[in-house]
Amino acid sequence: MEDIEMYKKMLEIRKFEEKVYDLFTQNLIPGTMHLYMGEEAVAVGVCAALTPNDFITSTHRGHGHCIAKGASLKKMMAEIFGKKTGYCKGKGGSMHITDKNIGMLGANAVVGGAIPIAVGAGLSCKLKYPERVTVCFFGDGASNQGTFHEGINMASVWDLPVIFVCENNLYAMGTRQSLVMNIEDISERAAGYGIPGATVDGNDVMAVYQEAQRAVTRARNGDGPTLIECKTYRHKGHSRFDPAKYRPQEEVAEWMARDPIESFRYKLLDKGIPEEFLHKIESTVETEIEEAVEFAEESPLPEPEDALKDVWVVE
Amino acid sequence: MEDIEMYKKMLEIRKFEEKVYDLFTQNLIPGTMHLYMGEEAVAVGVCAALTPNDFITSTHRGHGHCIAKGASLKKMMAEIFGKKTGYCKGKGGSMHITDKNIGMLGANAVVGGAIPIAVGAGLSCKLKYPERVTVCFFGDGASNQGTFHEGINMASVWDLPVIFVCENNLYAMGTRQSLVMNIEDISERAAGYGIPGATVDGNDVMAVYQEAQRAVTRARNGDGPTLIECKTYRHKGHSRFDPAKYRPQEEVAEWMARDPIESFRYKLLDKGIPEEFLHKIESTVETEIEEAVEFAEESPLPEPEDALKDVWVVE
Amino acid sequence: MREITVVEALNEALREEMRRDENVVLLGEDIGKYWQGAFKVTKGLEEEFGPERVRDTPISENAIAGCAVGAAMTGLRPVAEIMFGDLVALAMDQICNQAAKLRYMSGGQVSVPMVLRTPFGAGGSYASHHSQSLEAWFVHVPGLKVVQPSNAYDAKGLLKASIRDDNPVVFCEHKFVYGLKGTVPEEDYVVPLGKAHVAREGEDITIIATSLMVDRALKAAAALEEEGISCEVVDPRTVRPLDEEELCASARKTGKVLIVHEACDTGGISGEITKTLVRRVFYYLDAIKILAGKDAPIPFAPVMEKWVAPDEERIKKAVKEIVL
Amino acid sequence: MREITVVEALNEALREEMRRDENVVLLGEDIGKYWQGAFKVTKGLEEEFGPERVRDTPISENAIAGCAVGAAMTGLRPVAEIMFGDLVALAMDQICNQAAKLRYMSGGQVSVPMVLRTPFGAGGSYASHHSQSLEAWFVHVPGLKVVQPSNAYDAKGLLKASIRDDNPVVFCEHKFVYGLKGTVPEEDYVVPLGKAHVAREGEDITIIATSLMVDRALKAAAALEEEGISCEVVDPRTVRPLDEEELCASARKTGKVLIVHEACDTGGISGEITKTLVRRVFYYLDAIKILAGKDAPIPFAPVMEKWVAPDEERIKKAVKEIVL
Ligand SMILES: Cc1ncc(C[n+]2csc(CCOP(=O)(O)OP(=O)(O)O)c2C)c(N)n1
Ligand SMILES: Cc1ncc(C[n+]2csc(CCOP(=O)(O)OP(=O)(O)O)c2C)c(N)n1
Ligand SMILES: [Mg+2]
Ligand SMILES: [Mg+2]
Repeated sequence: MEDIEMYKKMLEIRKFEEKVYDLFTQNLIPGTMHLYMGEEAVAVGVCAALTPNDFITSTHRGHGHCIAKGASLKKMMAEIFGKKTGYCKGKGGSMHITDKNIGMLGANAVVGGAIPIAVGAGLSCKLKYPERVTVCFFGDGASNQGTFHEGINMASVWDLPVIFVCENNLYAMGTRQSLVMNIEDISERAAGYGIPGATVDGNDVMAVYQEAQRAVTRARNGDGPTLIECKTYRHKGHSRFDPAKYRPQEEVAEWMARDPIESFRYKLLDKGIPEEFLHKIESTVETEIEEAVEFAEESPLPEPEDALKDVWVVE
Repeated sequence: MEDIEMYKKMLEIRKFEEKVYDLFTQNLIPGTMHLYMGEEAVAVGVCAALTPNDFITSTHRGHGHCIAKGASLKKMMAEIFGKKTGYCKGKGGSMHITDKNIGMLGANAVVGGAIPIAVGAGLSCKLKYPERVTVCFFGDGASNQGTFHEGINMASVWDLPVIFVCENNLYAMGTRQSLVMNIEDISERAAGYGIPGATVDGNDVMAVYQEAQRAVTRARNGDGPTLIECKTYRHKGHSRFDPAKYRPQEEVAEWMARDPIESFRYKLLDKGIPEEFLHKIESTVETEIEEAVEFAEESPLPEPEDALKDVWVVE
Repeated sequence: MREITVVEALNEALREEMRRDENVVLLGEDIGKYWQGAFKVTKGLEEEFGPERVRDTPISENAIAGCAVGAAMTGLRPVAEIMFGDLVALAMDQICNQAAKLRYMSGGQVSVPMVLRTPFGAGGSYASHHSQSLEAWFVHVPGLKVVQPSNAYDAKGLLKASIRDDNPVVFCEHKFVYGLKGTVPEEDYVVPLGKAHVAREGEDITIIATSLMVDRALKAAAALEEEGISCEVVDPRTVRPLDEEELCASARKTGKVLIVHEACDTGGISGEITKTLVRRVFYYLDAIKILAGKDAPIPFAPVMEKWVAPDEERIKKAVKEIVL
Repeated sequence: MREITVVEALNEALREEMRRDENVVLLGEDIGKYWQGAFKVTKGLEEEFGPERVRDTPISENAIAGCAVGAAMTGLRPVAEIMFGDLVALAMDQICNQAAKLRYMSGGQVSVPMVLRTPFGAGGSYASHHSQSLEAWFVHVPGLKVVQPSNAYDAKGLLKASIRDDNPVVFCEHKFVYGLKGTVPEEDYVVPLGKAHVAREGEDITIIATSLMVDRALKAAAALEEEGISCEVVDPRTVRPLDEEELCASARKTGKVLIVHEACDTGGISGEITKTLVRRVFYYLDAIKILAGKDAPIPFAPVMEKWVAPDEERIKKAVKEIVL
């Protein structure tokens, strides 16, 4: 992926979520909402190292992963609105967006729940699609789940092409990392499974991209899984109206000053990309988001009885 | 504990199990049976560092832990026979022997199942009995369970006085360690939880004892948990009539030559303990075992309807 | 008497029991001072009792339950919270194989006085991983008690009884029962486990409803009264042990029964209740009807989500189908 | 026709499906060449298909199930083994929250064609952690199919049908059904999921029995025949979907029903079956009786263990209580 494309993807995530948040506070969107804002460099950096055929699994905070992997903003927005035209026909909502066609195996609202699923997708890669890899995104909180341990160990002993990407945003809801684990770098856990681990600045999209590329190359060469920890930070609260008062103001300020999109924008300008060009991208993105909202708003609601469809595969 | 006592305890385990195995092959004992023979130095070395008030949790292979912690051979034997006078009134059998009075919180037939339970007992120690510690025994196979990860992490962040003792006998049923994990020393996993880990010769009772003492001291001082891996080997198959053909003959021979009891006996003799003294211990143990069998044989069976008792605490 | 919400009632129960007995400790994800529990049930408790007794845990559901088991076996009386009921799926081994069976397997040597609290139920567009009602899983496990409060008075009294009970109790709170207000006395009281509550007396039909469905059944009953149909509404309160006497007495009295729960129909506790009635009062019954959640995971979109659970209208309709 | 055991029949089903479709892969603890499966169901399969398709796993039940889910979503057709049915408690999240719901939550985009095989049942003095029958947990989860074969012919045909089914299937094998012999054709066949089997025709009473209880019910029926009582024995074979038509037809014909399962009474599938009969044929029924496992964990000692499960004598007694 070109760096300009990465910039555009990060911006899509940011603008999409700003919009969604706005609609949400206006009560136009049901349920709850976990925003990815601030962590865009992780999803985009990692997915930049992937092909459309590669698989990813995601979390309750999945908008960024979807967009980075190439999901349609329209169908995402429609899903978040609970419309029939959404990715999941309104059945999944924000926490379950899935796009099988682009290898996005689903956001997943059980913390750590998708880790073994990613291992299984990795097994399919190994046995059926030797050119593909699977990326498994999960949080710092998820890394204390049994599934983390069982899943990574299994991928390790089977040399599966799975890249485990821990998005360490320092908190699980209101729980700071240091309250629930006695280590600083979650990548240290890789040694317990005999696989490489790396910690990277998760707000630096190029750093993430390079680390991901190394891991993807290993995986494609049959050398098994890698654990990459990306240190990052969420700009918003955990969900809905969480004001995130449990975070010290200086900490928030420090991380806000390291916005992954802004800093990458400076780099692009430094590199000589004309500002007008970036402006053009920015307004393209705005338009795409508006179109997505329009699509969602104009789309029909599901019928109540649709609730009974898609429970089983019916021959 | 005196070294002579350790010798006697190891011998009790060995002779108890030889007897049980004998009875089992004569079809006098129902169910299945996981023998601890060959691993005696682990249970005895660890329990030698404990007081009667300390807690332990155990596994499906629990005879050694029970005896080392001071359980009654009679009540154990009666339980294995399925008699009313057994520790569990015939409800538990070999895999669930419990003696609350000596802090033996139960053998447990879910592999890894007792790990979080030990963490809970450690929490009680911390809050109620600051002088006590909890030891959690489990196998190499169990260390791939989610409970291992979740439990040790929790004990670590709460600085609980729990000593995690991994009995690495190189196999989980027919599965060699290298087939299911990509590391050599399971103690390496300790680093992922920010706690000390150590690997020790599990066939050397004094080495185990010393390592356990260090860990127990740390725990009693409020310095939190330790993971101790004891490398050992089972003399028999996994269970029942398993001939254990999956193990290379040379490997078996090598380990049989390192019998923890025999080698400790040599050490005692070297130290100047008179052989007659050891003979006396040996015959005392034989008598105790015979008495246990007699007790079990003469004990009554439970009534069928006893099956409905002890399900709930009834006021 | 003062009116408080179910959340407040539960909070009071925890607070008072913690004051009464220093062995009562709480553990769960984000239950401490930073978040106060996902639904604020543990509000202010870390502040009062400190971090040793109100313990924020890692996200490790099976270890949370298992730690409670081990603590309960050794002298504490832990109340563990699983943040959403759907996630009990991760803790089934510790709840059902360990907590429920350790007393039995040890021949009665140990007891496991723990409570596992968890919010069940749909209604907030939380979708399929945060909305189920899974009480039926626990009802099938000997050694457990299973509680489902439907109002503030019961919530407080039942939680206190559960904490004082020497058995492991799965305490199922409904997210949309949390906000219901009711009168709750200031003084200490318990609601004994295993006793149903006749929430409304009536003659024509017995509605056996659980959890949030009690509220809906009462509303339906009030509306039906105006149409001349007299409904008795019985709330089992504990679904294990089930108060067979009370349920059968009411069924026998009216001869007609409607069972209402939010959990999926197939395999839900309506089966067990039906079986109980058939066993004990079969020949007194004219009709039994079941109105339960649709046989689907809980969907996200409100228009579908609302449709899968029984509501007042459907309850009224079902009653009329039986009575008229 | 040749007679083979249920274990052999299951082994053949796996072997033939693996030959037929290279996407079929097996995973589980000790299923490979070193141990061949705790009950030898996977005997010789690693030898024939190699370690890539017959995978010994670490002891990680939730990851075994979850790996199967992910593999099934992406083109394989995994058959995962959980070594003992009690240990499904560790894998409930992946089976019930993931496998069962992923199709639904994705709006039908994905399917999860996996089979989770596991041996249930008491009888070997394996005690409370290795003896339960937990099919009722899965019956309550929309999105799953649940199968319980009772004989060799069905075992083979149902396992093949399960592997070819595009839905997640929980395949419950009984440890003491494993050794039962029956005639099994050499040629390929499937037994469709969702179709009950009238294992014996009769007039006076319908015995609905599952798994090992079918064998006991048939023996009881044969003995009762001599006493002049004619029993129809119906084996649902799949408890979800339940063949309501067949069950109701038989119940309607005889007017008397005895439901027999080994799982604990309270919360067991007898409730769901009772509910189905009450819903559909209430007015045709003279009597429904349930004979299920006692409400206790499974004890170790044979004298108690034998007593907790329904046996031939108890079935006969129950039939007589209804019929005479
Ligand atoms: C198994 C499980 N436990 C608890 C929850 C409730 N919950 C949702 S998100 C969350 C925090 C997750 O933290 P982390 O993994 O760090 O991801 P982040 O939200 O920071 O991206 C919790 C506890 C859940 N959904 N699943
Ligand atoms: C959770 C669980 N999975 C599988 C089993 C079946 N099983 C009993 S013992 C055992 C092997 C355990 O190996 P390890 O932990 O190394 O202990 P060891 O038997 O070597 O002492 C297995 C797989 C079980 N009892 N529990
Ligand atoms: Mg986080
Ligand atoms: Mg081992």
